[in-house]
Amino acid sequence: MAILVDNNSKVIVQGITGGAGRFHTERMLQYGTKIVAGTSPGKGGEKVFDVPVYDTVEECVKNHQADTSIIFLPARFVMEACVEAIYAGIKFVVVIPEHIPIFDMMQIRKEALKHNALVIGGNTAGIITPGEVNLGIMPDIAFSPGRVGTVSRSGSLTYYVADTLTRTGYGETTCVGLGGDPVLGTTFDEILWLFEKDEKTKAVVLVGEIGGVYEEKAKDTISKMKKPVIAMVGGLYAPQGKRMGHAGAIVEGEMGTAQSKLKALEQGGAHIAKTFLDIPEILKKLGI
Amino acid sequence: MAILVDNNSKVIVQGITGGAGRFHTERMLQYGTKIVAGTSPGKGGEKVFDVPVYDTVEECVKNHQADTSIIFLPARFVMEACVEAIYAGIKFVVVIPEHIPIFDMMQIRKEALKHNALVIGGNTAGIITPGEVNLGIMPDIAFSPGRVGTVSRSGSLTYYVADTLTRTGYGETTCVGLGGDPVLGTTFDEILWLFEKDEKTKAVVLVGEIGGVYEEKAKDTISKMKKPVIAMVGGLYAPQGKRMGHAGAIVEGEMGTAQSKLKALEQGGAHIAKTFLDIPEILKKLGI
Amino acid sequence: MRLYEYEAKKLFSRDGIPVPQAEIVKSPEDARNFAKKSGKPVVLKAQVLSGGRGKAGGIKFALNPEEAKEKAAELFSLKIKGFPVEMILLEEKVDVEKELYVGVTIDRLNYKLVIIVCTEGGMEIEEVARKSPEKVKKINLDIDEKLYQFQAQSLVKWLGVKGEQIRNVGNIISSLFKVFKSYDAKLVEINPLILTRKGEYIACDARMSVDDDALFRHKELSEMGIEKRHEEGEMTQREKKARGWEIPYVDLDGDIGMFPGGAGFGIMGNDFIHYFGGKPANFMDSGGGPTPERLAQMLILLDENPQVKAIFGARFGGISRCDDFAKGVVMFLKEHGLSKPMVLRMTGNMWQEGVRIFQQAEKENPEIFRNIEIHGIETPIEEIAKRAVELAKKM
Amino acid sequence: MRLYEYEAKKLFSRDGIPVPQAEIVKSPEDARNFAKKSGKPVVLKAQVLSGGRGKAGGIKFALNPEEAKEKAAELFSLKIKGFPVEMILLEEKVDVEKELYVGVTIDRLNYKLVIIVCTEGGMEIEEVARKSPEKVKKINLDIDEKLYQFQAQSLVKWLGVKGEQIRNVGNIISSLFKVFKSYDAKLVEINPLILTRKGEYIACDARMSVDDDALFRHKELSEMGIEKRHEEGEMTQREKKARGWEIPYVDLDGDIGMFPGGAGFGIMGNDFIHYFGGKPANFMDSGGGPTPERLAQMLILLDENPQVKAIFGARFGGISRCDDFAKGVVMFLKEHGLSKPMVLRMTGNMWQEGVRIFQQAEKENPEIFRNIEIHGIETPIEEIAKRAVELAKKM
Repeated sequence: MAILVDNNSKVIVQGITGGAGRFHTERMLQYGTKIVAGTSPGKGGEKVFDVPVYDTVEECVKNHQADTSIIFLPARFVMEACVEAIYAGIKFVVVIPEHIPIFDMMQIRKEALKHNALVIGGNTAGIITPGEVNLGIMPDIAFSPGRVGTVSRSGSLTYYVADTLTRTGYGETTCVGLGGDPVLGTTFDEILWLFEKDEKTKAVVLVGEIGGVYEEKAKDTISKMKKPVIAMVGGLYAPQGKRMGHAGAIVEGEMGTAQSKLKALEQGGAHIAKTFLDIPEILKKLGI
Repeated sequence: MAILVDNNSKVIVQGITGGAGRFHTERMLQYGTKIVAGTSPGKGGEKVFDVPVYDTVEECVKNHQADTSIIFLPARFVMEACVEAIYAGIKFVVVIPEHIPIFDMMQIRKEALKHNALVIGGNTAGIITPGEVNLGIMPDIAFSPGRVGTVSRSGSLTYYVADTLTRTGYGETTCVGLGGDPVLGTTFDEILWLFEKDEKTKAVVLVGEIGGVYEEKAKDTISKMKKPVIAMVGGLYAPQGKRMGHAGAIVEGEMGTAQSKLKALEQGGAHIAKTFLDIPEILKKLGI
Repeated sequence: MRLYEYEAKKLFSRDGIPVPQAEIVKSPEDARNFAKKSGKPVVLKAQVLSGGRGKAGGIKFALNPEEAKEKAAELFSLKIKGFPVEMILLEEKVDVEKELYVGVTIDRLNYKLVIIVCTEGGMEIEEVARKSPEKVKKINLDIDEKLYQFQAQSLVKWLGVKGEQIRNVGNIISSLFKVFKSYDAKLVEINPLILTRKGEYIACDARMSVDDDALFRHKELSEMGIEKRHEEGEMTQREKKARGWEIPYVDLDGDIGMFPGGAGFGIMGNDFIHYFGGKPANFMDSGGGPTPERLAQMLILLDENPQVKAIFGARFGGISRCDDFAKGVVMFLKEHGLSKPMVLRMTGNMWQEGVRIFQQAEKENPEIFRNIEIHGIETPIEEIAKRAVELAKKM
Repeated sequence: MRLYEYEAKKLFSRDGIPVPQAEIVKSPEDARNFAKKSGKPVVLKAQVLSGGRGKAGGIKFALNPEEAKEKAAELFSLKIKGFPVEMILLEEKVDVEKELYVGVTIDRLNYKLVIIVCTEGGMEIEEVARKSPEKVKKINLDIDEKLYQFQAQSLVKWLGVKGEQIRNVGNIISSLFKVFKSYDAKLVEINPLILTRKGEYIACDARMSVDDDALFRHKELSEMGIEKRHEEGEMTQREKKARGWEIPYVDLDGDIGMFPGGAGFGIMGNDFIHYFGGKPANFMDSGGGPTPERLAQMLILLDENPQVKAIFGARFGGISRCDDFAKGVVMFLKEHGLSKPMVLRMTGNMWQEGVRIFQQAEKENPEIFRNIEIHGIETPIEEIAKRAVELAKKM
């Protein structure tokens, strides 16, 4: 068991003929990810590592029953690509590129909700269900199949958490990178809730960091969960970041500081880890 | 019983301080229509025939539990006024002005559907439930309480039908003017269905005319109705009107001619009247 | 309200749709100059608002400047559906590899905007759509919905466009949709959208209608000289006179003058006259709430028409009041008299006042009411129509 | 990315928002001329991108041209958060009857656009909102939702604006929302929106931030000279050098040089150093997939910093590959050598290749690896951080 992706996922790569698309397609295939097709408008008919290339997502879905997509395209093309996937019936999209315009991300979010799809990113390292599917740019070495789910905004922090869980024998069910952009396709809540419902996941590690508001938003979800959540937040010693003017302060209040995030997560009932090494300690105490 | 409006309707007049608004407010009040308030931005606090004026519809709803609105404003202000009413919770809006831009009507239709409201017009003579409420510009003299519902795109044809029903003793439950503009807030279907569900209405007279597509659309509804529908269509001898280019012809096909309308209505099961005087004859034959 | 082809192309081109090299000319000499400057074969297209331009001989080709001048002169002497040709659009001739169709319009039935493409362009697209619906594909959008590029491109791919051109033609569709939305259009069409032998796509004809009722918010159109305009063919003297008074009026070939109230009844009344064996001499609409002056003008049009043998009048006072109606009729009678019999029915808002005005006027000038029968709500309108047919036959 | 006040006002004004008579001046003499031409008392506002301009003395008033010149000279000699004042916005002084606040921003939590008004303008609006939330009202809209005029007007009415001005101020809000949407803004604010003694409303200050990531689709901004720009205060020499190399870098006051991989870990690593009793000398981010050249530059910045006593390096190869990482480090070591001890952890994508590159280089030049400890996945990153703190303390 896993969340969002497993070895039944039929994956397409949008932008498969580009440099990054090609490079990571090979890596993901090597991991065992079932990449059934790729898209590149105008290049339909070509092949990349034996994966057939189409002009449109619609054709990938029609010919290969694709249900999952990963996007390797310049930021300015991501909104179109993502909505194309959603309209074609893809239910899960991973947006690797960073610097997606905020309005575009909001449009994506709206279409995703409307069509009951889920988009992670932009600026995510992707998602991995160890031993089954690696969808993104995460290094295989950090991960091993196991019983803890992880969710983080940062790719590098995802690696360090998995590295720790792997080294201490817990392993991971699925590791989800939400992405580092200011407005994200999916927030902690939705992923936490999927982990809550996933049989194999015994606990969830949430890694947050200074800036943004999504950690604070997770508070209520955590308080409703039965499974333990271990939370770690980076940036306690970082100088205060910039705010989005007065209006931003009115809308977001005191949210965004590491303190505010830690406080919210703790109030929600999360167990706080200061370092990665605290995580297995806490898991042990929880009897997991 | 009646449809859409009766003597419990709490009506507001949007544009009550204008010439037409003022004139018809007086007429409607004289008929017994419960006009609880009016709007005119910037003139809140004034009174028109003892009816209190507000700046916004919101205030009318808050202070007078208004549920119905009639609009007497220049065409260019209608979309805003109509959506304002819908957002404020008004469930039935009568749009008297003509020449509402088509895009505006489509926006109104969308908001109305979304908020479960009904808008008739633009370019309608209004709606009347004889003996209870006259909402619009229809002449009282044509109408009397009774047992036949009428729905028409044309004001003058509504009068002649009612005149005939009144003279022959049938009288009317409610007479609805859909309006003469090319794109309307409400089509025949919705009104027919309301009549079908209205206890007091024993039969419905539908009057159509050359141009547009709404008569053809009514076919399926008529075929599903248990109550008899008597249909009359004007324009059999009118020279063929203009079409909206090739694309219009693709979308609307052969619709729009009096022949096409009569055919569709007859196929739906309507009884066809050639003149107004045919209507009471048909009613008599139907045993109504 | 339809735009001239050259106006539509200007708007299309502003939003990035490729159109042929072109110029509007108003004289044969200018046509020659354009052809000379261009150095290529040219197309001459009469700029008229009515349809059927091709069939009327409104499009010509010329291989050289002299021929261009000649053909232009021919066009300038042409009338298309009664309109003289005053402007010609000269364009460089395009080598045609393939012709497609792209259009955007409104689906009133479903309250949607519709983008339509067809694999066969350059012809009567509605015929193609009827006979071979599989050659047509549509996308429906809500009024405030976006057209995504991928949606446009999926239409383009369906059309069979290949490779790099998918994006370009997708952009043409997106631009066309943008034009449609920007100007409150009812219709925009590129027919044909040409694939040239060089492999480029170019809009060879352009059709565009905008919503008259939304013109108030498009100053940019009036700045281009696009104002409310008339699309009808050559008008009769009477129709021109009516237009001068802003009265919607059309001459027909019967003998009963129609003096109706209300657009809806105007249409139905015409049917009634036919039902009862008569033929109307005209269509007319008073507009909502006409003034006495306008009503008098309407009667002048009928009285002066030698075809008219009798007049059928009807007024059901709604937004138009019966008192104003009576005032208008009396004003006309006093100033002009009426040379033909007229039967009227008047009821509705302010009918008592209307009756009073007629009675007063008749008391003062009984002679001007000699030929006139006035009825009220007690007489069915059908009886009035029959009476009018009768009166006309008697004459 | 923040715009200068005068740029924001230009955009606001284009969309119909009233702003004071104004001019940008670059010399005291020009300030005098503006005041002379205007003949009225003027306000002088330093144009800087950082906040706290008022507190820093960046706003001055002048009653006459000579005073304007004087005050301008004062402003031009000022530095605000390290930035010299190079432009002054001169405006005619407005007589204030009342100050309001109007703003539009993004609610990331709920994925909404938010229009905010407040009955008290001209001050720190977030303070007002915190202490007196009843003075603030908001409307939330979806990204592709319309702002209806009646919605804007209902906010205006709520603000207490009366009569004819309801429509005008409603239009100001609609225009502000349009500006927000047109330029992919993250924030637009009018604070204060002034009601003048004459009864007119005018935008006296303007604040606007746009989404850097959407600049590519706003040629109209770059045509106004609005390009990606820096908002930070005065930079250290090293920060300037880093900026030249396009490396995000900030000097801190500790002694451990941070050579991290990944933005997330950059932040967390800083906390770790603190947890273990050390203090970082800097923040740094490599960006996604740095080249060996960039990695070498990052090390140059740390090596040349006399504050740095030891270097803490971490690379978890994801989109950044370990082989490139190793190449960059070796390139630096060969060309510059390293004057400080460094402890590194390297694992992730292509780690085997990375290890091989280090081994090969050490075999060829063992002396350059003298001060360097390289660990792999077997050592927890916390141990590396502790070791870095230890090394720094030893120095």
